[in-house]
Amino acid sequence: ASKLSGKIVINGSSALLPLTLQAAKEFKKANPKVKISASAAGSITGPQSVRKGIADIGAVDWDASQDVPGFKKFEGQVAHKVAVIPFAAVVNKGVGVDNLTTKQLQDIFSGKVKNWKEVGGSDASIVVVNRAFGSGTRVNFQMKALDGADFMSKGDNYKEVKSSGDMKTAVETTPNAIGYMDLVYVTSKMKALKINDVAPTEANVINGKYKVWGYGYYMTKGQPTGATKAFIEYIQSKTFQNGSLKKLKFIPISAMK
Amino acid sequence: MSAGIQKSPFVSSRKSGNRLKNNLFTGLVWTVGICTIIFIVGLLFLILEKGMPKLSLDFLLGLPDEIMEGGGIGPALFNSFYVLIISLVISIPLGMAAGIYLAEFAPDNKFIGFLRVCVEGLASVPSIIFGLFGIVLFVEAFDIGLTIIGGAVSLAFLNLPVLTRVTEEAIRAVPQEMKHASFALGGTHLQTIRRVLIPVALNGIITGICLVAGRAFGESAVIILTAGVTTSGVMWDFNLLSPGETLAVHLWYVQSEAIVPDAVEIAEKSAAVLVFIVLLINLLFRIPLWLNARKMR
Amino acid sequence: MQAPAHTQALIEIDKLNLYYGTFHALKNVSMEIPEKAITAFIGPSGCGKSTLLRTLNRMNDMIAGTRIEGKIAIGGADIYSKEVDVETLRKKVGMVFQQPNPFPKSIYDNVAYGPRLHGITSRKQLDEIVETSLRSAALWEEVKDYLKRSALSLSGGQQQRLCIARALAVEPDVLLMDEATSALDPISTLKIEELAQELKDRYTIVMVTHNMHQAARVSNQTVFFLNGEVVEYAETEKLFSTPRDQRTEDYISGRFG
Amino acid sequence: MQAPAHTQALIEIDKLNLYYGTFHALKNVSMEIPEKAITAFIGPSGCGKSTLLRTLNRMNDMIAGTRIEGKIAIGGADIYSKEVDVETLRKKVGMVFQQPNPFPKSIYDNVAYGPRLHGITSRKQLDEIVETSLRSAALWEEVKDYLKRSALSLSGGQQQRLCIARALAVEPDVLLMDEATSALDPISTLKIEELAQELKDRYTIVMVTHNMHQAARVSNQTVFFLNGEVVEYAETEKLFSTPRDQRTEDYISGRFG
Amino acid sequence: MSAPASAAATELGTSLKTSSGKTFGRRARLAFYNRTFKAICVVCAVFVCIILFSILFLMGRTGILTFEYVSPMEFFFSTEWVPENEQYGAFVFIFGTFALTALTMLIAMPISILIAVFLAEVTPPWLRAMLRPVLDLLVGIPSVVYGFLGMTLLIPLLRDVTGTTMGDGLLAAAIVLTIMVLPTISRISDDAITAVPKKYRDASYALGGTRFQTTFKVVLPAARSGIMYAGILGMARAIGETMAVVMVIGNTPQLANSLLKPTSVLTSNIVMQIANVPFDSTWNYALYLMGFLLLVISLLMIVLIRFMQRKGVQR
Ligand SMILES: Nc1ncnc2c1ncn2[C@@H]1O[C@H](COP(=O)(O)OP(=O)(O)OP(=O)(O)O)[C@@H](O)[C@H]1O
Ligand SMILES: Nc1ncnc2c1ncn2[C@@H]1O[C@H](COP(=O)(O)OP(=O)(O)OP(=O)(O)O)[C@@H](O)[C@H]1O
Ligand SMILES: [Mg+2]
Ligand SMILES: [Mg+2]
Ligand SMILES: O=P([O-])([O-])[O-]
Repeated sequence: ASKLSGKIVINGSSALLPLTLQAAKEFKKANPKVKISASAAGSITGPQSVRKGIADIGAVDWDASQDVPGFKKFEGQVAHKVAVIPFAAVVNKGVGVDNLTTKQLQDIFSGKVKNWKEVGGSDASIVVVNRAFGSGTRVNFQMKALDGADFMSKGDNYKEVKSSGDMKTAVETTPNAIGYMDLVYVTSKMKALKINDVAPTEANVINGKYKVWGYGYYMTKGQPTGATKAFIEYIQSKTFQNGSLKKLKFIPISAMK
Repeated sequence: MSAGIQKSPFVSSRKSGNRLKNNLFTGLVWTVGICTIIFIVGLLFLILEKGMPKLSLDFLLGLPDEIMEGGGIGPALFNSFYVLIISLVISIPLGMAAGIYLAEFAPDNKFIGFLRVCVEGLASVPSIIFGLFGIVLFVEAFDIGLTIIGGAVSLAFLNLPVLTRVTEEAIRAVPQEMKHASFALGGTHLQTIRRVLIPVALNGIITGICLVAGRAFGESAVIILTAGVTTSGVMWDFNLLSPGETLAVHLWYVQSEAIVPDAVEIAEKSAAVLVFIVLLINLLFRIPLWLNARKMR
Repeated sequence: MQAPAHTQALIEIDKLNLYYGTFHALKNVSMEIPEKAITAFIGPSGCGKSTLLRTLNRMNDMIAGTRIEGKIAIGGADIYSKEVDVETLRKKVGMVFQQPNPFPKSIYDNVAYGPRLHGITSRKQLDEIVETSLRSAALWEEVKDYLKRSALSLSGGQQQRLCIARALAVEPDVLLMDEATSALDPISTLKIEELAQELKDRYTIVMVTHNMHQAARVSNQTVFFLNGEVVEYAETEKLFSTPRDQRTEDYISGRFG
Repeated sequence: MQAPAHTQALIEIDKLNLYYGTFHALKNVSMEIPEKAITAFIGPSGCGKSTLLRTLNRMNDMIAGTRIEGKIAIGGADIYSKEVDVETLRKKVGMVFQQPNPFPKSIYDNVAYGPRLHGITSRKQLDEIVETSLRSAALWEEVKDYLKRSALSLSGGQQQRLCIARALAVEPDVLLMDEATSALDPISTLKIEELAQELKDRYTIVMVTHNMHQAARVSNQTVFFLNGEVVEYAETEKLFSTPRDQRTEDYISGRFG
Repeated sequence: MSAPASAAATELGTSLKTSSGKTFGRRARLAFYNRTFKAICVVCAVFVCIILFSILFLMGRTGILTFEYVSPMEFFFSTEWVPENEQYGAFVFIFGTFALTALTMLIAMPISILIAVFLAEVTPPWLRAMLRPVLDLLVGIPSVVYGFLGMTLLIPLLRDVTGTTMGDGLLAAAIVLTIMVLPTISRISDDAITAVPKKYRDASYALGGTRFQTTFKVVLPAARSGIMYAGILGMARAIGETMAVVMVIGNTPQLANSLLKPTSVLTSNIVMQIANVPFDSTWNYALYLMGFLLLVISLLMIVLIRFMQRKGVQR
């Protein structure tokens, strides 16, 4: 075993939490003297906790050292890519639509189109399920699937959910619902839509046809040192990236050119 | 035989009115009661039915897994008990002492009345705010990170108001004569409280503790913020500074973010275990009451 | 044992046995209680006086584990038969308890409680009943200006008279009094005894008392109990002057025990 | 007014005034209560008998808004002085209440309660105290086989005797009884009266009673109260045979009120 | 006037004084314990207050900053909650909180009281002994489980019954909350009803009252203060519950003019957003202010209930 010791506190995105937990487990096996505690609330909590000094690593679904819609950049923080996360627009099984264009998605999520028949489906009101503001999934989906267009914020057939799990349950159980989530959460009880005729698959992400994906980042205050550095190196290592990370259905960063 | 009262004078002449209402009322109460029983049994069945049969010791004591099926809940389950016990050890004496103060020592003035309302108000503060308070206290001020002790203390704070008020009410409900009898025998206030007021009020206090313990066991928001969503990854870790994911948090995590293929099953099993344990806790706290009742035969 | 030759019997008790679980509290009790007269039950503590009293309006129905054998007839009707309406029975057979037990309501509402139970709602009628009953209970003069005050603010003696008024307000035929004066001072006691004397012209009264002077002063017929058995029952004068049983004599002369 | 020439005074009350808030409940009360004798307080309801009794063991400390002027000395010690230990006072000055108030514990635990308070833990010693006290209170024979049963399962009369036993168990010097026999049957009453007679060789007894016969039978000295004032106090025989005050005469001959 | 005291009397007199007697050690110890205990109780009560006021302070301190950027008028009365566009109207949530609490209590109180009556007055003792712990059990079911069941069972049911497209909204939230507060209210009311002296029931039955009449005219009024207190605790729980509400209320900042329309309340809005906004933003301050407001609202409701109760007693 290694002589490395210390304490690592990780906070931030809940979508990256499974990855963090798995990596922590493996890392601790090799470095038993290192204590790792992880929690998750929302992506923005990650860099904020790092800035406050209450976390060593802030997990976040976008590059928080740059400005993104709704969030300013965090000065003095370094972003480390740890995974590639594909996102998919999903609908309830009963919806007869398989494919939507970017324009149609924008219209649906901004509330302009209210009925499935307007986009080629049967005559039924569209139920839009959205993630709450601040979700990394939402930021990515907005930037990459909607080209930055705004979401609606009110409506009789509009609701927001708190987590990927809630999104999954809502889309599965609500007829005529549409939502979006990390590709890994898509189950057989819902339908992932093609966007502009491209299916959301790992292959399409890697070959560049499917655009709706983003990197997951670890933010640190300046360059990391000690145990934190070792942990980030471990998570970026080939062993982890091609092993557990793949098994968790994320895409290794090395796969992207 | 009496001439004043005719034959069978007690068969009501107003057959309809009162009797009917009474029967309707009795019927209604029974209906609501039975519906409640059916509802609770149904709910328990719903929760236990899916999870209970699949339970195994491996699951109860095993370590969780992020990738493979068959992960366990061992450390989380252990933490649940650990956190619950610590939080109760903190909140029961504190809450009871504060309740006793309000019931026995506090002067009867406006300020104390105001305080009482405040304590009730505090019971309505959402748990997430106690979580934020915990962060300010333990993560920021004491800088100990996400720990079992931080979670347990925050949880204790969450439960304090309810315990305080329940204790106060229970002690107030003890008849004055009991208190006077003890004082007249030369008992000090402390002796009277310890030997008469608390034993007589025990029923109410235990109700309060059961309500509070159940809530603490099922609480997630506070723990997520103050004790984290990880465990130290080993069984039987008594270190108070270890991260302290509890079973309820694990359930939340599995339900909302986990990627493991058997997430649904783990959630079902965890829920079953939680409910089952809360039942056990309830029974455990009632043992003193039963013993008490038995002694009185 | 033989019934005292007196007026007509209103209540006939025939071979009554009562068990609290396995405890045999009343043993083969038979007696006749005459109409429009005062019958006193005397006997040492725990001999079953209250128990017998409670069988007369079936208040013991509410004590779990009570079992009854034998027959009690009031006005010829078996009060334990199926067709008897317990509420009507209790309306006809009023009861006053040892401890004054007014409701935590106003004086008026206490007295009006019974009539309201039995369907009287007219304000005028209620006013009348309240006044008559309070007058009958010799309380009217003291409280007529405070009818809205809480009954709990009355003194013990007043409270007990209020309870009598409350019982009278439903116009019972029989009035049961269980040591109704034992918690009262001599003046209140005297008032209540006088009251009983007045009431017996209109009601049949059965009273339990510890006070032998009271029994001697007030009652027409006295029953002496011991360990759940009727030792002797006779006209009061006879019982106190020439008791037939040695135990009775011992008891009334205070040489008992 | 003049003190009866009697034995030595144990309790001296000097110009005592007591106020419940603004209500003047005891007015300038002075008297001496002799040692090892029975003093009876009589008077109509609400005249302040219980109030005065409670001042003797400072139970009125617990009633908010009570204010006291004047002096009470027991054995020469001013019981309202700073240096008096209230608990010791109450141990030495036992009290029995009008309403039986046993604890909801077993019979044994009720009697053992006081001794335990005062530090007796030896089982043997407690057993002994419990038996002696219950015998003294004429209850032993009835309950000796049920010592573990709840005190609440006893009849009212038995409960009161239990309370007397409980008071005796701490071996007080003075015993205050507030209408302690008003809930008892004549036999128990007689027993308690006999008991009081016996106890007065060792204890100083002060009893409030509604029953003038009782006062006449039992007490050595009688105090008659009216509206918070002492109207007359004298040796019992003298007070009942040749009352000096007209109001006393009215009261004891029942011509009062 | 005083006769010379006997030796025994003098001994009694001196033994009363703290500074004498052979039991002095024990008495002093007891007195010390007594004082210490009282001090401990005071300290604990003060401690509870400190927590209370620190939480108030924590929320108030951050919350008050909102008013540097937003006028109180806008915050309290505007229905526009679009923080991305600097619009911070919290009226929707305030209204929602009142509406949800009222609706919950409207459903929960009668049912809970009936259950309490069932437990305290009607059931045979063996069933009572079984039911009480089982009822307590409902408290221990984690809110996420309630939320999940609400999402997967209740909302589809509501959709089928009412024919709406979504089913999320006040009604769903109120039903879930009702189930969650049911045990609190009914168990504490149960204790209160059980504590009503038997003599009141005896008096009513002896006058020929039926059980219905006795329960409604005597027992419940006599237990009123305990039932009210149970209601307050239940209400407090309902106001403060978050995790389950968030899963069934829809979380859309629009005024709930229908029971079945997605809406949002103070608590749900706080949990949805507080982890997702920058620390030093007006948005964050506004959320803290909403937390503060929540406490103020529940205090107001409690005071109101107590006031109504007191008025009730005077009559
Ligand atoms: N609910 C009960 N369960 C069991 N035993 C009871 C119950 N009520 C009374 N008893 C017993 O039945 C006997 C008769 O009781 P009851 O109350 O009729 O006596 P009493 O003559 O009225 O006495 P007192 O003068 O003390 O009121 C007593 O021995 C008592 O212990
Ligand atoms: N706690 C109290 N607060 C205010 N007034 C009181 C209080 N206790 C008693 N009083 C009043 O003081 C007076 C004396 O009361 P006390 O109880 O001493 O009378 P008593 O002579 O014992 O009467 P009884 O024979 O009815 O017991 C009464 O007028 C009563 O109303
Ligand atoms: Mg009796
Ligand atoms: Mg008195
Ligand atoms: O990863 P999220 O921020 O979308 O939970």
